Amino acid sequence: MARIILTSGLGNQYAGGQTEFEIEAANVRRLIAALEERFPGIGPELEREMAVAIDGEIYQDPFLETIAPESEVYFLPRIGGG
Amino acid sequence: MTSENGELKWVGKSPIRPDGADKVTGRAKFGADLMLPGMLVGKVLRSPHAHAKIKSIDTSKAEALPGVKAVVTSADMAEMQPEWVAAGEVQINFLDLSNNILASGKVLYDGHAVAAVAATNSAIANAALELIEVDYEVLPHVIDVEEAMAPDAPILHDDMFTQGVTPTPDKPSNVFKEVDIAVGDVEAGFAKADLIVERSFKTAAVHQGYIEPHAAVASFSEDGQAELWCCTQGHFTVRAYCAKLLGMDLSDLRVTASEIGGGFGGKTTVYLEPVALLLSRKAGRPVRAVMTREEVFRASGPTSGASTWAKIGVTKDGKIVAGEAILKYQAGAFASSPIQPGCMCAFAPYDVENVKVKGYDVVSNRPKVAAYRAPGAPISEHAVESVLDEIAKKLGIDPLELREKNAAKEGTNAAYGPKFGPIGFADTLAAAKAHPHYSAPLGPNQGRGVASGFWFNIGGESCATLNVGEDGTLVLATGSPDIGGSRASMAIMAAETLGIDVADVRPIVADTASLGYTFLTGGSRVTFATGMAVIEASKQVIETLRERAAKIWDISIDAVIWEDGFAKPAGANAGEFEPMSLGEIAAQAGKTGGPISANSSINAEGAGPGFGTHICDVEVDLETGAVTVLRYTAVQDCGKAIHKAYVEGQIQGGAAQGIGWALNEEYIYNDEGRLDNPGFLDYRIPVASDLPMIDTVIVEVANPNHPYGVRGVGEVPIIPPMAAVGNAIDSAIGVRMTDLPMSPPKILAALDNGS
Amino acid sequence: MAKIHVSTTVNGEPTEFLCEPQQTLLDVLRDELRLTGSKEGCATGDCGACSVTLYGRLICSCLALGAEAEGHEIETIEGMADGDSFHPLQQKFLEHAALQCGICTPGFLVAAKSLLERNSDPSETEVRYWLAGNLCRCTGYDKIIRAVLECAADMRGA
Amino acid sequence: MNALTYESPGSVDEAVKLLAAAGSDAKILAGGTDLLVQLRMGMIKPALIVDVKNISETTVIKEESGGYRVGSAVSGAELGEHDGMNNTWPGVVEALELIGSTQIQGRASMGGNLCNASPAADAVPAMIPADAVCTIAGPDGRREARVEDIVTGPGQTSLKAGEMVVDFYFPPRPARSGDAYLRFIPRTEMDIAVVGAGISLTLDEAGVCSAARVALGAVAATQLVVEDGAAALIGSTLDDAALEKLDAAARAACRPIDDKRGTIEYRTKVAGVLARRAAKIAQQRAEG
Repeated sequence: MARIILTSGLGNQYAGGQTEFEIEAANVRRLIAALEERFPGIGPELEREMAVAIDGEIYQDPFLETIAPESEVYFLPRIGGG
Repeated sequence: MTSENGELKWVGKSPIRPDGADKVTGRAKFGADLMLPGMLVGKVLRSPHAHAKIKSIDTSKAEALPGVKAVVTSADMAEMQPEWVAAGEVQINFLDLSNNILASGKVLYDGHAVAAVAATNSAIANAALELIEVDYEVLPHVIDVEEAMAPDAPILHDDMFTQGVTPTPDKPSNVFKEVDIAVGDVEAGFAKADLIVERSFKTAAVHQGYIEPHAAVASFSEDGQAELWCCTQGHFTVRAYCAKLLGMDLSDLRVTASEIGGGFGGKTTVYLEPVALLLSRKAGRPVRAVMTREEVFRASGPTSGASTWAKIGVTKDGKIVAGEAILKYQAGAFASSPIQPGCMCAFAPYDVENVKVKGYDVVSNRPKVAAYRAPGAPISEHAVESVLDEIAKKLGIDPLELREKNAAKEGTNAAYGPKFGPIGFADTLAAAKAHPHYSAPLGPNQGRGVASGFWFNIGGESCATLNVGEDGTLVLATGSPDIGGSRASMAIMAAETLGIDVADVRPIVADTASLGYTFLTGGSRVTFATGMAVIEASKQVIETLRERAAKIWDISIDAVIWEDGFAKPAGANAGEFEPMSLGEIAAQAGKTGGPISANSSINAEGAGPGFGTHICDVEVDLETGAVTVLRYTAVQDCGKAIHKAYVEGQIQGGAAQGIGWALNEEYIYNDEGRLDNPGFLDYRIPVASDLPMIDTVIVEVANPNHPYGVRGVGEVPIIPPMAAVGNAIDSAIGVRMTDLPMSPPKILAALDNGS
Repeated sequence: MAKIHVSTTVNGEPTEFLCEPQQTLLDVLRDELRLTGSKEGCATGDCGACSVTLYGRLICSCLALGAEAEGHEIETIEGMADGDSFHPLQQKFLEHAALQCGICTPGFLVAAKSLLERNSDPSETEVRYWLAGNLCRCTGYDKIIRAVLECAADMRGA
Repeated sequence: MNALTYESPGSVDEAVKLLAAAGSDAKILAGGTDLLVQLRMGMIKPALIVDVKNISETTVIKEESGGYRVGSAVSGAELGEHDGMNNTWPGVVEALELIGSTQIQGRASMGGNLCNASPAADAVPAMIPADAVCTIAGPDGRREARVEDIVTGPGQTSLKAGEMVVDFYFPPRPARSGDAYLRFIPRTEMDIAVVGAGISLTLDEAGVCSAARVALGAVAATQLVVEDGAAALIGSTLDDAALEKLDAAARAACRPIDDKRGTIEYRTKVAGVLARRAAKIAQQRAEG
């Protein structure tokens, strides 16, 4: 089971304040689907606004990135720059 | 990829830029330099009010003026729905974007565009603007971020209900959203602290200050296809936004990026581009629209001004046990400021177990903010770096040592969550400490300050096409507008990869019809991401060259290696044939399968975070409050400098902008909510005589995700200066300045108050 | 609006143009003579991107009227290179990477040339003050100042 | 659209005729560094622009009775290259040279600086202590006036319709005299004065100040002549006590406004500081 960490804002809004979960998902697409199932409404927001960091590596347009069973996955706001 | 002995031939050198000759002779064509036959002059009517209802707009008199060919208002734009798209950290809502291009219903800031005209010359266009009658009902306005958050503040948007709070409020507010970042337990952390320092700060809204005003030339044809030339950091972004706002297909709009006279984030969105298109469509003639400097200041994005507060707890040996911050950022008249990265970056350089950051994204009657170098980060890191300086003083610890004790390293969980990979923060601290500047003596009323900075850097989508000419020279096309010499870096990476002379690679910026989608030039991504596309295309060309050589020699491709710009027979065939140069193979391309070219389309992930540490010496005139920056040194981990001189230049330029932010730059509004200093006379960016030489030290801790180790460069150097200058002033006069800019009147007042 | 007929010399070439009374020299250079190397950064004399010399004096062409050029000589960035060879300052700017975006570069070059014609051995401070009316937002001025100082040294040695 | 006319007369008489005929619709173009900005911003909409740079009287510097007569349209750059004026009235030269960039220096003139009548004009508070007198030509002939009597308020002068300033006369500098001008700006260049202070003084053989004139800029609607400041210096060797009195007198004279360039408090305080510092420089120059 991968360790999933949401921002506290998302946790408050969708997950009753909880921000950490153990979820099994092979890739980011499936992970978002699993989260949407648990917390309806969170999926589109994750897709629209969030990057993910899988084991420290940030992906700005995550979709098919694989998630290992022991991975640590953070959802983060997307970053741009000047 | 490298030559036999592993040495790099071009990477890290500073060859003369391929576009240089045109830039030093005046030949280079910037946004306002293009002229087309029959071209009209486009000009924009702007609101004189900070906040007003538009009761009516009557354009009939303007339309009747001889020489006027088109007048447009928001009614000419496609109808938009509130649709959010990710656009870096400052999100774009198409409805807001549309309303910012040409106001609909209300004007929300001084300078807000209301209507536009196209006429045969600029005098007629100006006269036409004066004939447009707009009936305004002036509304109360609010400029300051804290005042905008007050319960009785004038509300800009009746449909804005603060996001990020549960339950969603039922009363509209100027707070677009609240953001929270929390790691560990700050209360428990502070309980363990031997020393806690907290302080509030204010930073001014500052403009990117590029010297070239926005400019666009649009030409619509009768069949609905259009061409657009403009100075932009991202012509694919311009295409996307304009097509949406005009209801066009992407393929019907061809956007060419002209040379661009600076951007720094400010040219990542659209202002004039859709207006020029609308006018051209209506007039049936090409239209050129160019902003005046006043318009640039009044109506194009500055970055947020903010109110910030930081609180840090440390043990007596200097270990940070908790960090907390509250950040209130101006978004301008429409939602979305860089509050998210502001929150994420605040404590990012440090290994802190307990962090809590609260952010507010607040609208007020100011122009909508746009990205500016490391958006959001300089503001929040200024607060933290200033408080750290106070802590160092109170503990009697050297400020660089305090940072070393707490510096994030590979494997540290960043204050915004995930673990860092290989990073070079500690290396920048060590290099700063070892620099002769850090131990040089100081005179009376002089002081020295240090500060550090962090930025994520990004990758993203990029394309590159490499076409090999039959004479062996190459044209390298990318979709990344070149603001600071990136064509030189692209040519270097292609030449290095191919093992050929950099002068044989001619890099160009291709238009949107000639290359695949490429995300904009920003976020310090081009040398990293577009560079990866270039390297990828170069490798593909090498594969083709090996294949062609194999055909010519009639041996297997596996028996051909590519080395130092030559195909060489290898293995069993080694020495059997004379090595063939790229040119020799290219000359026979027609016979061996046709032209040699490659196209690479990637989404580059794995950008390497950047860190910098700056040292600043100042002298303060105790009688006038004037601050002179005596000496400045900027140390930065760049991963790998591809074009060394332009890397240094990026660092020097960023530092200079940060010094301007620290000392003199600010948006000044009068009581009516009008911008009082919309020009370079009173919006005071540093001039040559204000600055010393800016010494740079490039640290290279390779980013393992890039073939040459590149991290981004351009964002980080604007982050440390505000705190470095403030810390130096405190060191000189024993006064902590909390209100930016630290202009002479404020310093003199602070000296007099002894605060 | 009667146009004014002006006879002048631009970069050594006798040149005539028609302009409106309120048209600035910058507008004339760019729009009438199509010499777009001089840039408009502010139109108020605060940025120096439109620097040219008129009767041998360094000026902002946005703060002169086209009509004032009558009978005088104008030098612009387009006249700086000598045929197919760069002026030493142009060469030095390229070698020193003394430009990033390049919008301010023509103004800096014209201004620096004017300085070196008057003072062949300027100090760093003199260069910085002479060029204080030329704004650059990209470079922090460091490489520009170095390029000018080194060019002056080379030209003295030559 | 207004029909603007540009004229470039070759003599003062011609210029005066043109100005008189056009009345308040005419503007004089010397360096143009203020005029063209105002024109561009739409702050003024004149019908006639009279360029006075093709008139020899307004564009030359000549020695006269030991002093210098400087044409009203002489640029800062030209004045700065004039050895005689540099040696005699260095404070005046440095004041004009402080206006704007090198590019502005190529054009900006004392006549323009005076007649634009900005409270923050740099040249004016240096010309006043130098006892400069200007020649004014108008429909009724020529007259002379002291520089300090020209500016009557922001953007307003005592010049009558059709009048123009032809030149300025700077008298010979008395023995053991010196002048200086200092201003404060937030940057090192390219700003409008937040405060300006001009001082001219004469020392006797013992080094005691025997005469002094003190003027301030940017601290009131017009440039101020600070009589008390001069009195504080006269009879002293510019010791600390005298300088403190000068500082106090300068502060007391200030009637500034709060604006984007400075606060009342700041301007007042710095006026005293600059007066003191300018006095010291003038003293050094007087001592030779």
